[in-house]
Amino acid sequence: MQANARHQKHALATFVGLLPLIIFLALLLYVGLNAPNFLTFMNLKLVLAQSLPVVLAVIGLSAVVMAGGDDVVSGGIDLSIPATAVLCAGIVAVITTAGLSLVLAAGAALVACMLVGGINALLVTLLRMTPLLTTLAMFVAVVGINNVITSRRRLDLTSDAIASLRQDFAFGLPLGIIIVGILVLISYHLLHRTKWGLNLQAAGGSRDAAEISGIRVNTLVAQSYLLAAFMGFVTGFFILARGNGYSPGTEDNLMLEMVLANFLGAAFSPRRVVTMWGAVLGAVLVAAISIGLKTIGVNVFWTDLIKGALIVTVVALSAISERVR
Amino acid sequence: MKKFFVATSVVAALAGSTALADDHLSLEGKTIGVAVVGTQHFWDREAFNGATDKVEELGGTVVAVDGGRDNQVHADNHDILLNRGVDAVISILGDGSVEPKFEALSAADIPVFTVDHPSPHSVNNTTSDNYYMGTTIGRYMADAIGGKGKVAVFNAFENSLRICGTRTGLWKYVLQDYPEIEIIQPELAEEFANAPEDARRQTLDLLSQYPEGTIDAIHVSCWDQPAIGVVQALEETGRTDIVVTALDGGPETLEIMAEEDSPFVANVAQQPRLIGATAAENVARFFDGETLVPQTYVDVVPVNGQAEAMEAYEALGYGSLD
Amino acid sequence: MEHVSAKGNFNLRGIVVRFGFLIVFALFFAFFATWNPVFISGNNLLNIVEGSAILMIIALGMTLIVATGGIDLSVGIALDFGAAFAVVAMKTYDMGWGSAVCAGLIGGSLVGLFNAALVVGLRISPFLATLGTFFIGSSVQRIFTNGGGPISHRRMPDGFRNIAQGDVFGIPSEVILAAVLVVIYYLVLERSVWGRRVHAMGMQRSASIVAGIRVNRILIACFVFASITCAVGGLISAANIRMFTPLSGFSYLLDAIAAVFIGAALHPRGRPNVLGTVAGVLFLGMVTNGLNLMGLNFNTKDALSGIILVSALALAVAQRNMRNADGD
Amino acid sequence: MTEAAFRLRDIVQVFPGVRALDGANLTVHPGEVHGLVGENGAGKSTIIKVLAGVYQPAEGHIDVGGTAISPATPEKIHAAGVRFIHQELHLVPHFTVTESVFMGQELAGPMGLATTRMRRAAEAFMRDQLGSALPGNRLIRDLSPAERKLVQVARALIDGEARVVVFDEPTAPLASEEVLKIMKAIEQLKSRGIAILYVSHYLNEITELCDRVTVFRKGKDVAVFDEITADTGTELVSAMIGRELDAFFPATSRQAGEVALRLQGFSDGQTFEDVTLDIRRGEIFGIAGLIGSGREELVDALYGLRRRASGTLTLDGTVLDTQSAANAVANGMVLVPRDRRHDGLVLPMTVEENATLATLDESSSLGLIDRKRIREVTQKLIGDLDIRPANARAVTRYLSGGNQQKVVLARWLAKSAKIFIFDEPTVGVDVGAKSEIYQLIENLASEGAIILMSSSDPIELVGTCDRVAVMMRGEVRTIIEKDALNVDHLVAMTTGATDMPEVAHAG
Repeated sequence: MQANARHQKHALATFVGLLPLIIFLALLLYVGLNAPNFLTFMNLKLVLAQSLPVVLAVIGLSAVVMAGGDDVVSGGIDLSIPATAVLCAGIVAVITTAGLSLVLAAGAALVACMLVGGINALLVTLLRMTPLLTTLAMFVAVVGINNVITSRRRLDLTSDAIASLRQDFAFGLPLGIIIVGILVLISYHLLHRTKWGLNLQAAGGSRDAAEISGIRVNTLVAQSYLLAAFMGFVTGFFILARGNGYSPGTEDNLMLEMVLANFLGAAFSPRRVVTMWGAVLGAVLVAAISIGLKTIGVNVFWTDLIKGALIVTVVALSAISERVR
Repeated sequence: MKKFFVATSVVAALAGSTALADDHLSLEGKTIGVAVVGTQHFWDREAFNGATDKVEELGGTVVAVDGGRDNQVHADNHDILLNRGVDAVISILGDGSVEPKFEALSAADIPVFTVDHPSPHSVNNTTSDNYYMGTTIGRYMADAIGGKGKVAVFNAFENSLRICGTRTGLWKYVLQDYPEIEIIQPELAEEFANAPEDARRQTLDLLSQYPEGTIDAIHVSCWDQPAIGVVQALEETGRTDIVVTALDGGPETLEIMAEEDSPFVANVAQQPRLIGATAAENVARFFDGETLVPQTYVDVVPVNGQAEAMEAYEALGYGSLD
Repeated sequence: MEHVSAKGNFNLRGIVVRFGFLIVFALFFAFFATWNPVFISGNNLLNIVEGSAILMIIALGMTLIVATGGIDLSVGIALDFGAAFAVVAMKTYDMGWGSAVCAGLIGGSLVGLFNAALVVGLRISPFLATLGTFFIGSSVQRIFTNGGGPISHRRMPDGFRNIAQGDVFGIPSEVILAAVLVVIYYLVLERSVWGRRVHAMGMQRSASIVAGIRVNRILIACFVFASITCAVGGLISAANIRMFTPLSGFSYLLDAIAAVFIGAALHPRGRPNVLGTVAGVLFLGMVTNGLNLMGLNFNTKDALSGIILVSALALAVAQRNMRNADGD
Repeated sequence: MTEAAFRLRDIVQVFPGVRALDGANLTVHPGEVHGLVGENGAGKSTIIKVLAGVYQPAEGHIDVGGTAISPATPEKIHAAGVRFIHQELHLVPHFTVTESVFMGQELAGPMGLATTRMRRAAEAFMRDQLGSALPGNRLIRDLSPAERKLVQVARALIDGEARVVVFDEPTAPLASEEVLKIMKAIEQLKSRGIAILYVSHYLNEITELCDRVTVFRKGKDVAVFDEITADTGTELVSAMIGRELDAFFPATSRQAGEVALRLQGFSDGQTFEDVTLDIRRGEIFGIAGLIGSGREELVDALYGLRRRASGTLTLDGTVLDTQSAANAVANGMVLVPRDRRHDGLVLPMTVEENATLATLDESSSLGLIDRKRIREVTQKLIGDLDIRPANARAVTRYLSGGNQQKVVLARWLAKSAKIFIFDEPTVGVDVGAKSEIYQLIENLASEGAIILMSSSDPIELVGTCDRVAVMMRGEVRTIIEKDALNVDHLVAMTTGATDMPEVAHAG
């Protein structure tokens, strides 16, 4: 009898737990029925295309959060990913604009980005600095350095290879979406289906438990920052492709969207923890909703309000389902 | 004074002509996408409101998207308009990011009308005469400091925004005629967020470095929100040896210029609302079968000194100052 | 544990451990002063302090929230609301400056109440709750100002202008306001019964509950108190430039967080604390001003200030680690 | 016996200023359960860490299975088949049973993790080796403490390589019937020839479970008992504290007064129902009950930590508001919680800050803390309770369990409360401090306080209480009066069995 009651409670918790997703989907459905051309393949493509930079960034971010724990203030977080991304975009744009080869540009950007990741990793693991603070400061520093490199210029894209990320490639999908799709699958496998990924999650879930189990927590945490920096590097190319070149000032928005997607993703996951797939889903759904709102012609001044209300609702429901459990 | 009458009559004439044009122009049954890069800035917002109001006035439906001051988001928004299926797009500001989007829109036979953003893919670009603005403010400033002295300039967007490049470049071009005017290096940075307060702090730091008599003018080269902070810093420190010049002529800055003994001596006011409205009318003209010139210039109103500021404030419909 | 650290004689490590951050502070100070003697002019030092006043106030509010174990991403919104309510009260409703100040403070407190409702009522984590408040608050400002236009009020009453522009014996009123708030915050957070409870709650909530502390009440009070403090910053900002600029508060957020955490790193036990925050704010203010006076290109300046921020933080934390290792 | 499973000889471990181990020996044979007892600070945890390879001792020899290991690193020790079950339930709350069992030793297949294989193996191990049928996909946070402990055990043993298993206080967070599960699991391991080192403060468990016992005192092994019977308990205690144990529990001539505190119809609608109790002034009133009996929940509800559905609480006839912990404290009721590190102390705070947390108002003027007065109050409390180190500014995180508990007590003594609730007051507390804490409780009762003691330790209840209410399945089954109070009877009543096998007595 007691088991039965426990079971019922469990079912209720599961239902409340699904509410965030249900609300999102209901909102999408509403938008879909009211916005012309919303429920079309073209629009799906559009949603995916527009969410690419956030999806990439959030893969890195979710890895860091999984390795460091999801307490925002004391756990793992990497706010410097957007800065790394624009750093890559800036370096590649400057070098290719100067007429040098894309390979050289990519190489230089990769070195720079991994250097950022390496510094993050060092400060967090060796000096035991709070990740929030470390990466926030790194964000400021890297954006500053990037502004020196680019002189805050708008730089038009000169590389066809990067532009081809936008072009349709196969199945009517652009190359970029396909590449990111593959990257998502690989990272899903890496983060959720390998020993390394499970150990990463263990490190963030309980540092003590992980250490006792012989898991090298510091190494994993450091690796997560390097992974994040690498994802920032990849994001850089997609920023270039998306904007047809380098435009100064894209980092702030990317940071907000990335953090939003990441923690919304936690509300979607049944265990209520940050997961890579949840974060990616969060990124895509947020893109879908904001495109939907724009398509039905919601007053532009209201969109942030709707977004804010959505976060609050979803996160509150997630908290409530935790309590029901 | 005389020049100002010319300017106001231009405004009046333009207003008159649009009134006339309204008779046969219509966007009935048309859905017009309006994409704006951001709405925090007076100019952007006025142009946006001018365009949307005019589209609705002409019977059209507006689908509006806002880039939140992020050029990439702004560019992406054009995709949404494309997918939504609008009949025409008015795109306000933006940088090179939007070009491929314009191309895609054109390929889908959706005409693009730009505001303050010249593009090979747009049917028409409605804009202020930025060349005229740059040269005029250069002359006014040079006059105000007697053709010689040191000038500090707020300039962060020269490289990133075409219109800012035009305005700043021509201001510098004019100053070449005044060999005794020296531009203080390094140049200062404008910021979009919290612009007046940020400029105020930077000016205070600048003033402690350049004591009385060693600096003659501060110019804000692309717009005028930072100038509010500059004037504030001058008032706080009691410095009366410095004049301020800027561009755009929004109501707040005109109000400051209109004050007694204001250090803010020259500006060139634009008519962003009229620019937006004109762009919308151009859309209607296009559907009416008219052939449009690539660039429609909407007149600017040079404002030199306190008296002209007061008149401009009223003429541009911002109310009255007494 | 005296037997550990008592090596007796002069050693570098010991000096770094005790004075590391102060030494860096002093080195920077000397460097800026050498580069440009204007830096140490009384006028310029006053500039630094005055220029840091608003950040100081925001950072105080942030210190309080961080002490409760949370973080507040909506400090900027509270600042904006403070400025907006005050300016609108004077401009649209023709209120006197005293009433306008009250209106501003009430405006700011709305933000805190909303945060408190989310954090205490709905039990959302402070980070996400205040992120939500940030989005909603931004949107509200844009709706209210029809897109984000500033509300200018050039002819505001002198009384209100004096909040920022007045002075007492030559000390600008905004500096005095900030100093008064520093003293109040110090007494409240570091010396009062209430502050001790805030710290306890921030460090271990469940133990604080068992100890009979009314944590929800304290949390609500903290959010409201912090947002009212930020609204004071808004009043100063509005009085300074005689207008309300929507969304202007956001620019203080990152610096405020940095200042609080520099301050926490300076504390022997890593607690967020008022004096540490003051040191952090002054350090940031000094660096900004010093770099401005060095005559660098603005892009270089931004990059350098970022690098200095990272290094300073790393140093402060390293200092704390070494101190802890020594079992102080 | 053949070759020893492991042997530590003449180990010396020096920390700055302290010789934590001073020539200590410890030998454990295959197939035996070997007890290790000693007061806190006797060197038990240090020698375990030496065995684990965490500390490198200054002198001494370590050999495992007859092979000398030098230097001993955690990797080598692990490779030699030594496993540790740590006291804390170090598990990731949102991991599944399978993930936790295989944490750090995941099985990989050609396509990443061998999820199914791991799940089957984990479930089989839990069922066959530990006697607990847990679904592999259940989340850790949904398990009971004993189930979590078993998961921890499974993690240590799943690779089948274990030769030696060290259990460090495995039953500390568990209720007594849950303890049986762990003991059963240990018996199974022993039958497979695995050597087990069992470290515990619970002497009844030691005497019941262990074949041999080593006693540590002051960094040395002072005695090894080769024959263990239920009566060995007293000798163990004497060896531990180095003197005869004449009065482990305080003697008393105290007479309870009138009924003062009355619980009527308490129920939370879920875990306990219609609890009615009358408690006298100057009485130590015990509450016994297994996990799930509603005992812990009753305590929480009484103190306002848990919502109650119905019930009234009256003190001397007037209603006492304890709907929130803050109200309870304000009305003179205080709680010494079972989870001291989590609920009792603000660990990063100092002794002074913790001890005065509830009485700040009394040492302040105009809301500001009077630091001098606070210091005086703290120094007095430190002296009265003999808190060590006697440093008001010591951070409580680094104190021993007993001293931590004394700090919690100090806070409430300073508050001069009328009603004290002790929930598992001596969990994780060493024998010496235990006795002191009992004496403190006794003193409070003599001074006329009302005392409720909720405990899963029957010996403790019998040793200290005047009356004990036994809870079972959410109800008070019986109240045992002083003259009928003995361990056998209490255990029988608590577990609901009248034919309970005899449980060892300690002291």
